Amino acid sequence: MKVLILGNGVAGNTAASTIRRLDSQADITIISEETFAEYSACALPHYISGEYGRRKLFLRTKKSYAQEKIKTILGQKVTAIHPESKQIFLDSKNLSYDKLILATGARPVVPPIPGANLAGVFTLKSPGDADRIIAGMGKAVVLIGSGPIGVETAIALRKRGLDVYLIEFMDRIMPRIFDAKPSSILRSIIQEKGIKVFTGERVTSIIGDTKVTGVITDKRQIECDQVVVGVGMRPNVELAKQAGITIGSLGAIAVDRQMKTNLEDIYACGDCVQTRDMATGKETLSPLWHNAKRQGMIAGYNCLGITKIYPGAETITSLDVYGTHAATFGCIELEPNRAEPVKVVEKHIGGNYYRLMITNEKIVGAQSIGNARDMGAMLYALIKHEPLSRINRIVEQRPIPENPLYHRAARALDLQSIKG
Amino acid sequence: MALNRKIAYIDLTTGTVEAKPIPVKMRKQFLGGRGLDAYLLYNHIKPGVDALGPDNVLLVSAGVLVGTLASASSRTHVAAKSPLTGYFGSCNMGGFFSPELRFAGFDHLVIKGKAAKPVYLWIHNGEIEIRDASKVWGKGVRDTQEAIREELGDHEIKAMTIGIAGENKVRYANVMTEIKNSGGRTGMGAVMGSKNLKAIAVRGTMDIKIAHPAEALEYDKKVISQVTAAKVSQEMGKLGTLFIWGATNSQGLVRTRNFQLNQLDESDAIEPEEFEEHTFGMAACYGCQVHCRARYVIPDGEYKGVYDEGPEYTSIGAFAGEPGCRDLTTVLAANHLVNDYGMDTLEVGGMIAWAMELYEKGILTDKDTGGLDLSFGNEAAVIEMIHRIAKREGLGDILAEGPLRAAEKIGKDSIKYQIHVKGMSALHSDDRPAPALALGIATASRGADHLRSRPAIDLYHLPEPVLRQIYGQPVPYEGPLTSDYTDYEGKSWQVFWQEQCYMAVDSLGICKYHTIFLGPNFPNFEEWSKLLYYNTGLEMTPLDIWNVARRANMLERMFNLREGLTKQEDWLVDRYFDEPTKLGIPKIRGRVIDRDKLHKLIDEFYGFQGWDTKGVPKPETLKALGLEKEPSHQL
Amino acid sequence: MTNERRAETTAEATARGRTYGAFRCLNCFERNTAPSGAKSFKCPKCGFEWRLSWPMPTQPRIRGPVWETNRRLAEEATAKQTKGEK
Amino acid sequence: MTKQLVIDYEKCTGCRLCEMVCSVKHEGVVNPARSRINIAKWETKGLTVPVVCRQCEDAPCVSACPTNARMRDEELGRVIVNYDRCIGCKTCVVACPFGAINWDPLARKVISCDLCDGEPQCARFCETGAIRFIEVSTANKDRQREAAGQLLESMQKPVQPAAR
Repeated sequence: MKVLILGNGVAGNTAASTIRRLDSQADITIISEETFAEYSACALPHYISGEYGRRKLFLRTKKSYAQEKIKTILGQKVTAIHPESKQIFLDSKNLSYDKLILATGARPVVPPIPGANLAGVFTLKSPGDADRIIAGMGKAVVLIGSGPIGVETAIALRKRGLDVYLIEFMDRIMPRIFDAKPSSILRSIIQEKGIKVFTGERVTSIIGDTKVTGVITDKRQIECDQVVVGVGMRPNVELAKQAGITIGSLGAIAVDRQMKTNLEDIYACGDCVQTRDMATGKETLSPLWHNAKRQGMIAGYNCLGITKIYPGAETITSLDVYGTHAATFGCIELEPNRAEPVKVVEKHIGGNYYRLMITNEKIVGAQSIGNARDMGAMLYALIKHEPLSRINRIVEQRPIPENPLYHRAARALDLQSIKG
Repeated sequence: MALNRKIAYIDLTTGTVEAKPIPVKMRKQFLGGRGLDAYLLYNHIKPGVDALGPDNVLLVSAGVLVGTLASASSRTHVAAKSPLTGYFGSCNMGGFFSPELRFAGFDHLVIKGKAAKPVYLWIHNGEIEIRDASKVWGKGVRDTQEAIREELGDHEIKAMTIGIAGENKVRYANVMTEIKNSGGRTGMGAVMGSKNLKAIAVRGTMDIKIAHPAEALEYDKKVISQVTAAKVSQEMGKLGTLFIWGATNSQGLVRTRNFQLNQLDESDAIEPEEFEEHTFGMAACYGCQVHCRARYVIPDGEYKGVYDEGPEYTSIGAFAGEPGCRDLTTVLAANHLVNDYGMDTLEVGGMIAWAMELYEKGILTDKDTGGLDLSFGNEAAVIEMIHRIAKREGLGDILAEGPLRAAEKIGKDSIKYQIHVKGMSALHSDDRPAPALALGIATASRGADHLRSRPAIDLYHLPEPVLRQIYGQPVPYEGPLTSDYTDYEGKSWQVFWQEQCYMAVDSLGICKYHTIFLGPNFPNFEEWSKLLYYNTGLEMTPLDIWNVARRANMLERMFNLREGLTKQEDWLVDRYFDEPTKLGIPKIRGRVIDRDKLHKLIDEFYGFQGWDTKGVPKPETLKALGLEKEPSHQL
Repeated sequence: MTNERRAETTAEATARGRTYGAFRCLNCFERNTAPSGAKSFKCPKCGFEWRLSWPMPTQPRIRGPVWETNRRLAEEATAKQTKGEK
Repeated sequence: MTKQLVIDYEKCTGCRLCEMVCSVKHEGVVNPARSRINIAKWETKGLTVPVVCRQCEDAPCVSACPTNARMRDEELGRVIVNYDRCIGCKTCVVACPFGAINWDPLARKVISCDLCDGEPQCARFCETGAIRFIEVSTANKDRQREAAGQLLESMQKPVQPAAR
């Protein structure tokens, strides 16, 4: 069997490895426009800060592809897919396939601000981006957007000794994953380390002749040598669209629960697809590593005719803010257009902070600062739609169940005092 | 290393805290726990201070092996001048408090002065904070701990606390941690209460570095196996210490009806096996594989459904044997109540049984008891008296003062029926048939005390060669030793040897049930020497450890003498000599202690101690132990 | 290490005398064994009777006396003794 | 056949010796905060529950790891961490439903049970039988399968509303 995988990210590679594990004979080829071997985007901030060497970014080497008998075609662009003839077209040649997996990923969005095309304006996605950011380091840097990538990059550059400005259009940092309280805890940590944070500010233009010299917001002007934009990702779907693959409501490839597209023998996984959120059941774009990895695996299985169902995306974010562990999953309280009311329970345990969001006596989201060890159980309570009263019953049960899933969390979070 | 824990001086009057390292030199002389506490108490308390006044000093400490891999190294020691006896006050408890104290960076706390209003201490990773305790004042032991955990937001906090009894300065109030770990005897809870100190909360995540980790793992495993291989450990791991009650009552070695009889017959309903029916599994102290306390829920009565742990054999003696009761629920409920009020189970039982005999003899009347029928065997009265003592209501207020003060208040002949030594009630065991046990309680530093020097294995009828092996090291002993527990021969040495043995383990922080208390093949000075080396890196021979024990015991004696102790108080009450035992197996019937022979034993005992005929340490003894310059104020 | 003095400590040496499965009569200290699971036991040496329990399947323990028998035997013994003394 | 840690929760006496030996074995110190096994304890109820990595076959921590540092070691049937790759993001800590992955605050790294490379000290020291390291017998396998099945099933339970 001949499998072509477009995309050398985590989804594509996981799909490749999964297929190889199940079928030693399959002919697997990964094709990517990028020339890099598989790398971890999550490690990029550590590379920028200088804590990790460049080699540590890469999860595979040429040798390890060869060991797994996975062929690669790197640095070549796929120009078209012909589903009828089961062929793809590269710059110089065309290849046929039995199964095609689209793992084309996503690319950072650059908002249409005046000056966004100046030299010194970067996004951060690949090791190449990181190299350019490091090479372009001067004295000061402005980060536009305070998502986890923005915050982690800010910390990395601050560790390099730069003046770092973090600008967020919303009223708090990481506004999509943290509510006001935890967000402000994290904000004070990074401010203490000298990162200047401006929230509720809109960048109106980036200035400079050929190279960036500053940023103008609706409230101030900041001089800087470099701007890193981290305001979101856009799925790479052009190729798929061209080939007649259905694009979903959110602008990403639509797939079923086996990661199949609407076309026979074409699968898609990773940041380029839209799936359903396990917590809400709604369609979502969830460009997160663990989701891509699982999707890749599911796609791999189904390619080989082994039915495996994707349960849905989990929105877990976990980041290290100067040694403080911040983690969040599920809904937040301040989510726009919330349909149902949520009850918030806050717990201060030692130096740690927990926040649980509860709707109809069920956990729908959680945030923690500090120790996150008991978050996992809450995550599964969310996935299982387990009412708190049932969790308490399980915990109280004697004999203790074979699988004491909630015990630890119940102990720490004192669930009995939390009622829906 | 494991020795880098500090000593903290806390003055509650001024609110100041000072922390200091403990020099290795002091470690080698006193190790830690009770040993170093003996030194600290002798150095920090001025003679004649009011035990319930601000000048008394409360010491809280961990043994030097606490928190290491050494088996059952969980013991917390608390010392102060005793409000019960006026002499050396001390208690020792298991549980999880002192390991946590060490994880928080401290080994010894020296607490002075008196807080203006109720406070508690919060000790966390090297920091000590004095906090307002008004929210927890008035709460029972377990509610206090839960409230503190809630307030500080950490479930892992271990707190040593006093209950209502400590607040009311019942002179035998306990310090408690968790559900049932009780620092009983001599009223350390009352001292805490007198200082307006409700609790000491600790939590830590600091490393205790093990000197030789790989070897420690191997050796400690070996010692653990040595302990758990013993039959007696296995029995205890199933039935708890209650089996001791079962075994001694079977022979007639217990005091019942306040020492009028020596066996509770037809008591099948309160045999350990009956308790076992109501327990669900055992619980253990920190790092202990013997797990000797039962987890139970009270099956019936007013406290039905309440969870508690234990009871110990002392509670069954106190709430069944001594007051002549045979009810399981009563013992379980009483055990729960004394745990939550924070009182010494043994003293409470002793005082109630005494009051019952006075009631029987007509010395106490219905008028005195407020209409309560204090007849022997009245279970409801036992429970009611526990409440009254803790709350100091009516007769309870008098009994809360402890044996001597209560007898003085009641007057008449009441003192004649008190079973005490130095003002502390005796354990429920009947020591008339066993001179070694009688000598132990007569001479123990904190009063009628079965945990200071009791050669309990004397009751095992061990062959003489085995006794020689045990009692012939680490210092040679060539004198007589006999297997017969009714004999007087050689018992003074056994008591002397055991006194050093228990001081050693109390200083190391190991549980006595992991020593020769329970059986001949339990760890000994030799094992402790190795445990010390592997875990802490301290190189001390068995003889060195013996000398630490000698030194510390000597200081306890010196403390007592300084407080006015005389030879006359190393003695038993008349009933031991004048009223023969009536029940039990033939060997035990008709026994009394012979006054002359006990005198002789005491003289021998003084001789081994290096004391003169008045019980005062000789100058050369002090010199040999390096104590001639005490108090030396090095810590 | 320096304080490794000899191969066997006292406790280890005395442990060699352990007798699993056996128990001593609480009256005469005779070492006895009982059939597995037996509820009671009469000491062949002194005639005292004990009720047994089995904390471990192989290790019995004296749960308590058979009250009447032991009381009678003890009273007889005491009477004999007092007579002898007179 | 691989061996695994089998925990009988009812037998645990809460002595925490397992925590001690674990931290001594791995770090040379006693510090429950740095142990790979932990006891969750309810004092007022007499309930103690040992929590340790279950070495899941399809482990959430492995799929959550963004640098592929967490992986299965099939030889010993365990999940291990490649510290050369680990970036300390602690996503695995959040992902573990059992709360069995710890963060070592001093060494600043994630820690979880590595079965002591084949001789788990916790099981060796636990004489109560609460923690045993035994061959995956048929009976155990069944129990495990059941537990894993429940977990998997609940994860795959269709989310409401069935949108597609």
